[in-house]
Amino acid sequence: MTTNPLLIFIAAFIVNNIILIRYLGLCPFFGVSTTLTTAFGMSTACLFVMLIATWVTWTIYHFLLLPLDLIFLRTAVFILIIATLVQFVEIFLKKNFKALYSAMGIYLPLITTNCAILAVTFLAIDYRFSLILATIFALGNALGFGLVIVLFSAIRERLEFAPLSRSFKGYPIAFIAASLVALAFLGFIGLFGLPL
Amino acid sequence: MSVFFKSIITLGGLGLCLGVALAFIFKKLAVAGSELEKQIKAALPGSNCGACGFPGCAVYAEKIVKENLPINKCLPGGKEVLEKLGKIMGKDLDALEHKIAALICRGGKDECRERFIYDGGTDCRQAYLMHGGNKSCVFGCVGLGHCASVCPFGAIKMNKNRQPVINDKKCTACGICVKQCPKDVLVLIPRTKLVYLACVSQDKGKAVKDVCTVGCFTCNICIRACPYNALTMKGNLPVMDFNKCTDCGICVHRCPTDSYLDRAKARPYAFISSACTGCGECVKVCQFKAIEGSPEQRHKGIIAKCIGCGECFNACPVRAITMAGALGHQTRTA
Amino acid sequence: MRNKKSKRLQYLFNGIILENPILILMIGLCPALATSTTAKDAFGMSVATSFVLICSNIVVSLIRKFVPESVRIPIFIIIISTFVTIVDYTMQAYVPTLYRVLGVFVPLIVVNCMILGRAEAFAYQHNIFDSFLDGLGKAVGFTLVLVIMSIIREYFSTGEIFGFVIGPRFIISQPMLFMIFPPGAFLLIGLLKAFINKFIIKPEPTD
Amino acid sequence: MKSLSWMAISLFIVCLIAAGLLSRVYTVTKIQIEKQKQDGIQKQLSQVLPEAVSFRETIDDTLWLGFDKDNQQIGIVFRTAWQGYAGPIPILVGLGNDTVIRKIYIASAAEGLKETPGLGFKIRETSFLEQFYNKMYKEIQLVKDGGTIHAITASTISSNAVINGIRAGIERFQSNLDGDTNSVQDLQIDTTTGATESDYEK
Repeated sequence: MTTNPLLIFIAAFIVNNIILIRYLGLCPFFGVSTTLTTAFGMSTACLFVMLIATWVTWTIYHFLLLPLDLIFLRTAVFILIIATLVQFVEIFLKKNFKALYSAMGIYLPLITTNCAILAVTFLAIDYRFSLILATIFALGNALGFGLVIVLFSAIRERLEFAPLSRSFKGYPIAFIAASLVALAFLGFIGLFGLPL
Repeated sequence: MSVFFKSIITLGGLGLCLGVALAFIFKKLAVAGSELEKQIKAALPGSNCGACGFPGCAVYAEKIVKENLPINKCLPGGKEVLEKLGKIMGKDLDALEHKIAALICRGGKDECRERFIYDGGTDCRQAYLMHGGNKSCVFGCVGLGHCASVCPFGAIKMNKNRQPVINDKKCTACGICVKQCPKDVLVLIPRTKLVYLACVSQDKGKAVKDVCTVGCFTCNICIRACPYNALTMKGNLPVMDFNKCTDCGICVHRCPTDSYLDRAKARPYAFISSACTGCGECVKVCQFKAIEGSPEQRHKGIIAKCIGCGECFNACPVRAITMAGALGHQTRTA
Repeated sequence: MRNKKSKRLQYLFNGIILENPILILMIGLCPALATSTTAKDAFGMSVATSFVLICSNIVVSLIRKFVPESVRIPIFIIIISTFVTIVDYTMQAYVPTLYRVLGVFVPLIVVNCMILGRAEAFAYQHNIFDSFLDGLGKAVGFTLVLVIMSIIREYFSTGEIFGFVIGPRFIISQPMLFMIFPPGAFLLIGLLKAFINKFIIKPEPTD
Repeated sequence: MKSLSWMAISLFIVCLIAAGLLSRVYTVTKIQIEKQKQDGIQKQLSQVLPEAVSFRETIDDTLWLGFDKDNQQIGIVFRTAWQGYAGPIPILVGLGNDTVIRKIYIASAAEGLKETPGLGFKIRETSFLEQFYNKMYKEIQLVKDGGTIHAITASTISSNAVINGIRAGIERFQSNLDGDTNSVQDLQIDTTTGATESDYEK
């Protein structure tokens, strides 16, 4: 992967968008994106957790697992950290930032099973990024996640009124709309020479 | 073997310190009575419908614990949830009047013609944007089924006449349809209330008559007919005082345009027993001439005409009349 | 005893159609779309996921009495990630080609919402045999949908199914690349969901 | 207090069991993975340079020297890559001492080939690869550039990538051939167009 931070950001943000191109984070994507406010709440929560998760897992991997040659523990350790991290963040927010918690608190338990977070931590390790590059990569992915979810929730709100046959209402039309949005995002391949 | 020990120490160590940290966090930040809150949350139906006015059962449970709110705000839960909460909170059960959603407009496709042909989005809120819908009665129900689509319990179905039909069993009075209806033609009435006025048109009598065959055009017959004077005219619509009204059903039958609706499944009829002394009190009281008989002779009720309003039952000095042949009415003595 | 037995069978069979994880419960979508480009990989992925799902269901229901309620999610996650790592490394050792194709999606089985979902929603309350049946049912349902999707997608994109050339001439010379890329996957699962809605009308869940 | 300490202990116990189990699995599968990786490479090398019996790796994972029975170096195998349509195309080339390509092998999708699926994979079909077998450096060119290679219709980018990859590889690693390397030295390589006026014809 390129090491130019701007290219990494754009690759993570648009070209290899984590939802539409890498198929990750679909469960929350279809679950939460019914209204704009929930979508926005979810994406801020994801941004928050993704950044912290990347920092913690990166340091643990490079200073604990790698020297001890315990790479096989990677999956277990990372997901354990993310799960407890989410509970910490939830309780921490509930205690200190009540307003923020009421806006985004209910999405935090959802995040533990969000494939996007764990995937970002894994990819940051697989691409052998330094900590700064890993942060930029996580930021790009989180914003990409947020962009697509917010953009898509606007579409879905409009879909509420579309005259549809009963069997297409709800998820089917959401999937087909997602397919069109994904088609649009495919156009970004090769932007600045970034591969798929 | 060293890999074995190394992995034990790392993962084990991590698990331990995370566990301790979690335990510490839980202890320090344990919300008082979180146990109680969890119990309440388990008792609530969990459908997060918002009828209690809070964005979800969890929040309502929290409010009950923290701000000691009354426990009967959960309408869909109905009695069982109320009892469960009562048990948990050990409070007395001041049951809130259980309500049900009701449509107060009878102007369907056949009764109320359309002002213009509307071919837009199939949602009442969209139709409402076009001059309040294509019904010639501006106040009436547009009939595009938004309430049906929004009802979380599937209690509302649209009938052929493009009017919502509310299923008593499924409706939990969560009030979402009432809030969502752009024309405000759905209201919550107490579940035990059988008779209600089904018209919201504030137009003058003549204007209502032009547009709708079942609209109330303020003829005042019902107000005069009501023996309990529970109806008073306000603006162009009679307003029913639910405390005075005994659901006798007289207004339903006396109303020339059937603007009133009767939710009773069946109505009884008056049966005059042999104890009748023929005093004729009941004949004076009966507004539907459903009792006949010569004075001092045993009178006889005409089942076809009798609407089961129970006025004769109340008026009879010798208690010779019994209301027969219907479900709940006998219990509703005056 | 009779309804107990039928209830058990119910756990098994409704996992396949009535409560199919992907099409009805809408969980476990990420691997379904990602790895269903070719039938071989899809089958490999679903076998791996099924193994993890069934084992974690069994173990979770095994220890459900000792797990304190407040810390149950981390414990479930450890159990699931253990099984995933086992699958991960056995695949790397014995089926390297399939492993390289599935790539990052093998470790991602651990966050497959279906497994944690079933563990928490079902295995945590039911005994071992029921959990096993439920896991089996959901696994078969998951595999079924994955294989169907991958057959369709592979057929249109390369004219082959499981590697055997079946497609008529025009498919091979002008393959439908749309099906390989993400838009095709989304479209296909949308159509499948509509098909399910049409024929297996499941009343909308109340909440 | 008991429930809280039990919370931490239960997590600790589960982690212990998981760690123990995983380390056992890891040690068992590690040997197998290593063996797998090794004979995977051996298989590819012998596939590309059939005459060689044994190989010696000189540059990590990019250059191997091939030896026959009596340990004479008879050729080299090198790995080169070129930017294709959707990503780098890794190619393994077997080159005899006489700078004639024996065979080439392109990594399949399983080995991470990121070409456009369907069209891009055509470069792996033997019909295309055969054009490169037993060819000299000079001949590795598109027909229109004076070589003998016909590009695949509708995937010119990938075909070009393969050709450029092989040419770059040969230019870089030919010094490792031990045969009469002097005849190779006086190749005047015009790097811009890649065309060369080698005096090979004599």
